[in-house]
Amino acid sequence: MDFKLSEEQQALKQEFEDFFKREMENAPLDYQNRSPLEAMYGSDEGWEFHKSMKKKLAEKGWLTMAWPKEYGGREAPVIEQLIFSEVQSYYRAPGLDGFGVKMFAPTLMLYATDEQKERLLPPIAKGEVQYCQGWSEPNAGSDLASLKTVAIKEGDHYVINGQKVWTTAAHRADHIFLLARTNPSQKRSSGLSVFNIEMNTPGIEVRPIEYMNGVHIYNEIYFTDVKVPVEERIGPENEGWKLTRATMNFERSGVGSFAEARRSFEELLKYVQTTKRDGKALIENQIVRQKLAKLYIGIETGRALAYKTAWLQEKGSLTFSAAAASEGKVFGTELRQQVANFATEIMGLYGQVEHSKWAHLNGVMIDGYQMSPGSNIAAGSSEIQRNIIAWVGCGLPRFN
Amino acid sequence: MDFKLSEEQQALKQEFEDFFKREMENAPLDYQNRSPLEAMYGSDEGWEFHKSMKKKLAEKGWLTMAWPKEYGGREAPVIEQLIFSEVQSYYRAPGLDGFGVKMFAPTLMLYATDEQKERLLPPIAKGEVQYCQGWSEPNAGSDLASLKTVAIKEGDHYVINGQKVWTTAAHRADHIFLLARTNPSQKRSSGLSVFNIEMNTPGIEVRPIEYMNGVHIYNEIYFTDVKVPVEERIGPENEGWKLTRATMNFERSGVGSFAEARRSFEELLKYVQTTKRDGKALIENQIVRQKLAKLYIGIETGRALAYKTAWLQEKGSLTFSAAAASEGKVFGTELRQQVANFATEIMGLYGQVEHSKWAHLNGVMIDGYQMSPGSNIAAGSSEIQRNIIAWVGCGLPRFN
Amino acid sequence: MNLDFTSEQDMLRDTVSRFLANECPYDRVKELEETAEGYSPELWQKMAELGWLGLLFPEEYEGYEGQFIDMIIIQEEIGKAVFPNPLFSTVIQCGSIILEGGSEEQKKELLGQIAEGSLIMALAQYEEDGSYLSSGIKMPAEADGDRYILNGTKMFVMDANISDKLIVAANIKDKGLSLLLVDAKDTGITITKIPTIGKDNTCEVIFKDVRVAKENIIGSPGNGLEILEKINAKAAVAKAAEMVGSCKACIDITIDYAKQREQYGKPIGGFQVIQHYMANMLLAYDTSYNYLYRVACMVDEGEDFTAEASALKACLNENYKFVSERAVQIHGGIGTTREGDIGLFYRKAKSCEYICGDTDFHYENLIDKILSANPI
Amino acid sequence: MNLDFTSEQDMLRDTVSRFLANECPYDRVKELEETAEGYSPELWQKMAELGWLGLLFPEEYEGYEGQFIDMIIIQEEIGKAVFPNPLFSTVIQCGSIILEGGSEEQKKELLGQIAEGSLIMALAQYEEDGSYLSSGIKMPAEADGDRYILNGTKMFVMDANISDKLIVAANIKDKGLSLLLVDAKDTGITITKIPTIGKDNTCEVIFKDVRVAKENIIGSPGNGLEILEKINAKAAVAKAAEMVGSCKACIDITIDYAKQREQYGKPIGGFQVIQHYMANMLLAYDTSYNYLYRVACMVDEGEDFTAEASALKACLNENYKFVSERAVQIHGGIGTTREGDIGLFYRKAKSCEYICGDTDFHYENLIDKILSANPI
Repeated sequence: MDFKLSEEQQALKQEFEDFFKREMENAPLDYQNRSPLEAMYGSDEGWEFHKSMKKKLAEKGWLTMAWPKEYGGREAPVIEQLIFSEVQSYYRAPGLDGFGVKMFAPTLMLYATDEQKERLLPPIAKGEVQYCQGWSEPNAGSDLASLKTVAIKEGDHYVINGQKVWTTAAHRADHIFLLARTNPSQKRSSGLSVFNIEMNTPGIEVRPIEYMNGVHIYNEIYFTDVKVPVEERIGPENEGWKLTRATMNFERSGVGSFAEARRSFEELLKYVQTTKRDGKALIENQIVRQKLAKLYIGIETGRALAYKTAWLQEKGSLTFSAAAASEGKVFGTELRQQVANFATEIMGLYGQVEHSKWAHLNGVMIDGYQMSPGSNIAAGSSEIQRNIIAWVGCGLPRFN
Repeated sequence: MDFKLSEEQQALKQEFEDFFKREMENAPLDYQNRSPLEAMYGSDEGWEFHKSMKKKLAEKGWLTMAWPKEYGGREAPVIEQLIFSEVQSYYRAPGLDGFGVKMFAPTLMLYATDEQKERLLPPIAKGEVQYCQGWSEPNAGSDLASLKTVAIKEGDHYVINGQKVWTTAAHRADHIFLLARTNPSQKRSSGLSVFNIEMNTPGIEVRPIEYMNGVHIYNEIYFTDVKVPVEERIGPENEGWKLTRATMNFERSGVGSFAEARRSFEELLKYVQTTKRDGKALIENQIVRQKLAKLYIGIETGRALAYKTAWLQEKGSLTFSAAAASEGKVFGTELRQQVANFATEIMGLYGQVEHSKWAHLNGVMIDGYQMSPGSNIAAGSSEIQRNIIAWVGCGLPRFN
Repeated sequence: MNLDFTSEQDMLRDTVSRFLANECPYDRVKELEETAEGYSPELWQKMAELGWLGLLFPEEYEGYEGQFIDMIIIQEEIGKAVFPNPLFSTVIQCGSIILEGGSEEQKKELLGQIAEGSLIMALAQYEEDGSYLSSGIKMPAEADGDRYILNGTKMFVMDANISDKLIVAANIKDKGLSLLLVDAKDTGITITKIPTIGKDNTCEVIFKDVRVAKENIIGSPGNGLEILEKINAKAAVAKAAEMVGSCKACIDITIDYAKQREQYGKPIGGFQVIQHYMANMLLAYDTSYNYLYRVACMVDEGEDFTAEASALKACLNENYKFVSERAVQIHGGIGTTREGDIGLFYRKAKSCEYICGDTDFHYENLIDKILSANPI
Repeated sequence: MNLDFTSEQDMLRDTVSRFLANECPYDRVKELEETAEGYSPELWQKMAELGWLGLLFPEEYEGYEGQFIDMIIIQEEIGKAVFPNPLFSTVIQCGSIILEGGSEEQKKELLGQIAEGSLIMALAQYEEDGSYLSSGIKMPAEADGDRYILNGTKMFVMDANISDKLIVAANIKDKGLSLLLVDAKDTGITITKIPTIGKDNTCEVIFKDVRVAKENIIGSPGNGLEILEKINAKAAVAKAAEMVGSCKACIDITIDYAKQREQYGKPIGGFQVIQHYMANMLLAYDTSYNYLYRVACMVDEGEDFTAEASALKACLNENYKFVSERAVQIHGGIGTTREGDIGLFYRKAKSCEYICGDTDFHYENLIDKILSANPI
């Protein structure tokens, strides 16, 4: 057993490091005082930067490194993807449309017609389009299968009516991949289908949801008699649920959380070394020291788990990695919450200050304090993740 | 609003203080290095002291202060009972057989025949007998209503077969009040009856359960063809479940936990003021200081809740006090667990030492460390208490 | 012992509660947050008319000689409504300082104006290094004839932007810490709002050659330390009351939501994990609430409550954050939005943490007080 | 990168696991706890025969030149079995010290005896004030001709009661901290077991005019500090491995129990609150386990692992307590008894916390190491 990167991996890591370090020097300010998610989708400047980065990543072949060779990828091993994620997250760098590259593309590869693949995959690979994911609804959050948006076939098209919510980046996206009920007489996971829809189709209305800190990431989408050609249905009619399970060997270790937390830890460390209160450097305060120690331990143990998850995933051990992906998610988001909590406590009165000339560390910690509840809820709440860990990881019986 | 004791209450409190302080000076060593529960039932010396204290409390009328006047009590207000509990717990003093005085006696007063009352209540009031409570069974813990011990009527007696478990003090008790199934064809809370049984009745076998620290508090009880005269059945046949709900206006604020914790806090405070490590008094360590601050806050806020609970109970506000009793229980036992955790951490290497010449604070903290899981489980686990708080206190729907 | 409120107190709570529910529902709170003033002058006038601003003052200064506990009731209700208003700065901090240490003239002149709602005040104590300690107050008040001259920066001054007068803590050579009454509109003063998570009136106040007449010292030179420590402890209790009220609102709102929101065919409040979250929230609240009134009674009864004030504020710092964070988690997505009301509490919990001392400050202070009460 | 074990390592784990399952089930552990020796000489011999005691030593000293990671695997399995034995004291602490700093003669003489199971040793470092710091070692070794004389008390010496030899940390004037080899049966030495929650061989060792020949210094006078710090870090990793194994056993035992124990007509493992407890326990374990091997690899690869050793031990101190405490809670009554196996882990978790440094010690040490690696 050893944790050493091979020479090739080391070189690759260095290439990622050099690239992101250099590129992020020109990033708009938003990338220093907010999370990448907010910076990418929340401001026009950040969005433009994301788009330009997307092109650059596409040119390097990094967007699609994990894709199968037949679709222009290079089937990069999970560990290489892990290294990429780790470096990108550490630099808080944008440029990856995960909805297109990691979520919709695998669905297309598995279920789309040749025509659809030829039409839809290249723009994703080239970083030319932005996708959003039309799943959650007002009454279908954790319980996705209870969704109500309908797509009724009428001749050569479907007519879509309903509402989606919590749609990240819908206001920036060119396309949405939508899950809707094509057979309203069927319940829950039966009778659903997946569609690829251009966001400028008539009848689609996007309304912003303002996050608690005022940033615009999430949206509601209203569909009113939206006509979608039959050719935009992906996979068989009424079999959409299984498409939501489509996945590829993308790393899903959650390593990004730990890399982001490590970056914050390093900033916080420098801060407590250089900031004095009551005549003493903050690092001399034993409470501060213990908080840092706890964060360090969380970061390093989480990272060790992420590496193991990627390793086993590479080797095809899917049972472990299914529970481990949930573990990485919940441990990672709660760790980032702890970083934000501890940092804003350590900063004392300055802990509350948002980005401004008075802010310490650009206000990124109080931004994290506001973003962290969202992270504990989005993409499967911590409650759902713990249920999965208990069911899959511990083999306990499902209730209900 | 004011928290001041009246002059009478103040005098009463002083009387309790003087009594317990004086009496506890002669208490066996066990009362200094173990919890009162262990000292009372776990050693012969402790048991004898408990019995002698019981007599003294009876003589003072304090055993039955809350009883109705018709049964020789003086219907002491809940606040006076609270003061008594607080002082007694602070001094870790024995002398109260709660099973007899607080649990079985009210059942008798409500449901027993005159003959039974005359026969059974006076010995309890005089502190002459010890009771134990025969409820839990191996497969009926949190789910008491699933109990299986049967009492089958045969002429002028019942024949009892079955097993009870976790019976505190069964090896010391003269009597047990038993819940058994008199109608085996009925399920759960139907078909149960309550019996008063002498522990020396043939067919009763008490087997000790050794607690993790080796102390003998709990027991298993096996009933094999135990004959009990019909006159020992309390209340109507098959209506026993409602007898388990019998209660009186005893204070149930859990104030004892907070008083015990306060005593431990004071000992710990003195300890950290007078103990040096690495040339510094422990109290100079900021981590130690924060732990003490957290304990103080837990103790004082818990105590404030207990006082309010008693106040509202006195005024007949039973809905609040039902949830509040659960709150006091779970908060109190988890606080004592925190005291034990923090204390044994603060003591460093000495934290692990049990009572001996090397032990600090007589080893009472590591004893508490071992007793606290038991407290979180016995008399309604913390999980059950939180369910009740959610159902009664928050009005959330019961699951199942 | 009597743990019931008087019927007047019940009525007061009722009045405040109804007033705020009618006049400042959560949507209005969010609107006010976005304004430069951060409060409603109109509602401030109404509060004056209702007698709340003069509640604590003696009759001779246009007050009602209310108990401290009455103000605690108001603060609790304000906390339930997360109602933005300068009562805390003006009445609880500055009014109390004047009442405690001011000259007869100062009391006469200022308390009446506060009571009638025509004077808003702010307390400028903290400085740029963010210390909560009185030793952290470095700003000098330099004697210059019959005046003092103030130069320097005060930070985190709540409501300075809407104040008519400031009370400034500064050091007079050979005398020590002193409290000076300063006209907020002085040309040497620059006031700027600092953007915070609480979206409140936290301000930076820069003093440049600000001249203060010697008679504008509160009480006498050098008595600032004693007054500040006493009033800061009292203010901590009042701020804790607001936080207790906020916890209660979080719980009530979340119970309603958990009963009504369904997933997997049942209310989410029927899931055991949510139930245990809520049980822990209620526990945090019930312990806090009852301790609050224990401490408030000590204030009214004239006991030394400085240890308890620190215990209470530290407790609420942690409990309000805990309760509001869990409330957001139970709400899910809507909890994280500006539209959802619960996010208000999550943000305010964080800003309340810093007002009148953060948790570490109060832990340390509490232990100091315990140690001096329990010498070896 | 290769995160798989070698097939030899898999085999080793398998052997240890089966050996302990057969030879020392939990009932036997409880019996051993009650004996004065606290271990089984017979099993110790078998461990020697299986080659575990010499595993880490070079071939020339009767060893197998195993990797540190092999010992970690053994420790992990020992942790699963909570198997009481002096491998930690004799091999991991004392054997490593001799290997690290001993003279050729000492290595030749002692390592072979350790490997063959005929020599049990204990490390006497801590003293009466319970300090973990090397500065807390006050005992002098007074030079007296060609000998040193030891007087004083060593505390919390694990396995002293069954040891043939002790390694004693003491100060030689003008030289500093030194490690001395002492015959445990010396008439000037009094060894007494201290009753602890772990029911282990924690001992007090009193030295009265104990004479030690100068050649019985490990290495040379004054090199004790360097050796101790290095070996203590390594021992902390090995102790953490034991604790990781214990966490795993707690989880496995508790999952089995939660699936089988029914209340209200369903397995208690079907209740969401129990499921979330278990999810948190598994999280604590999986993060700890994977970090353990990350750190163990650093040891084998010769990297500086002192910061990581502290991070790991602090982590396991907390996680083992957390996991075992929740395991008892899920078990209910039976979990609190001597009969139930899970109580063993609850008690051992507490004693493991103190061995090789408690949490606060390691937090402080970790931060010191981080700071020296990251100067401003």
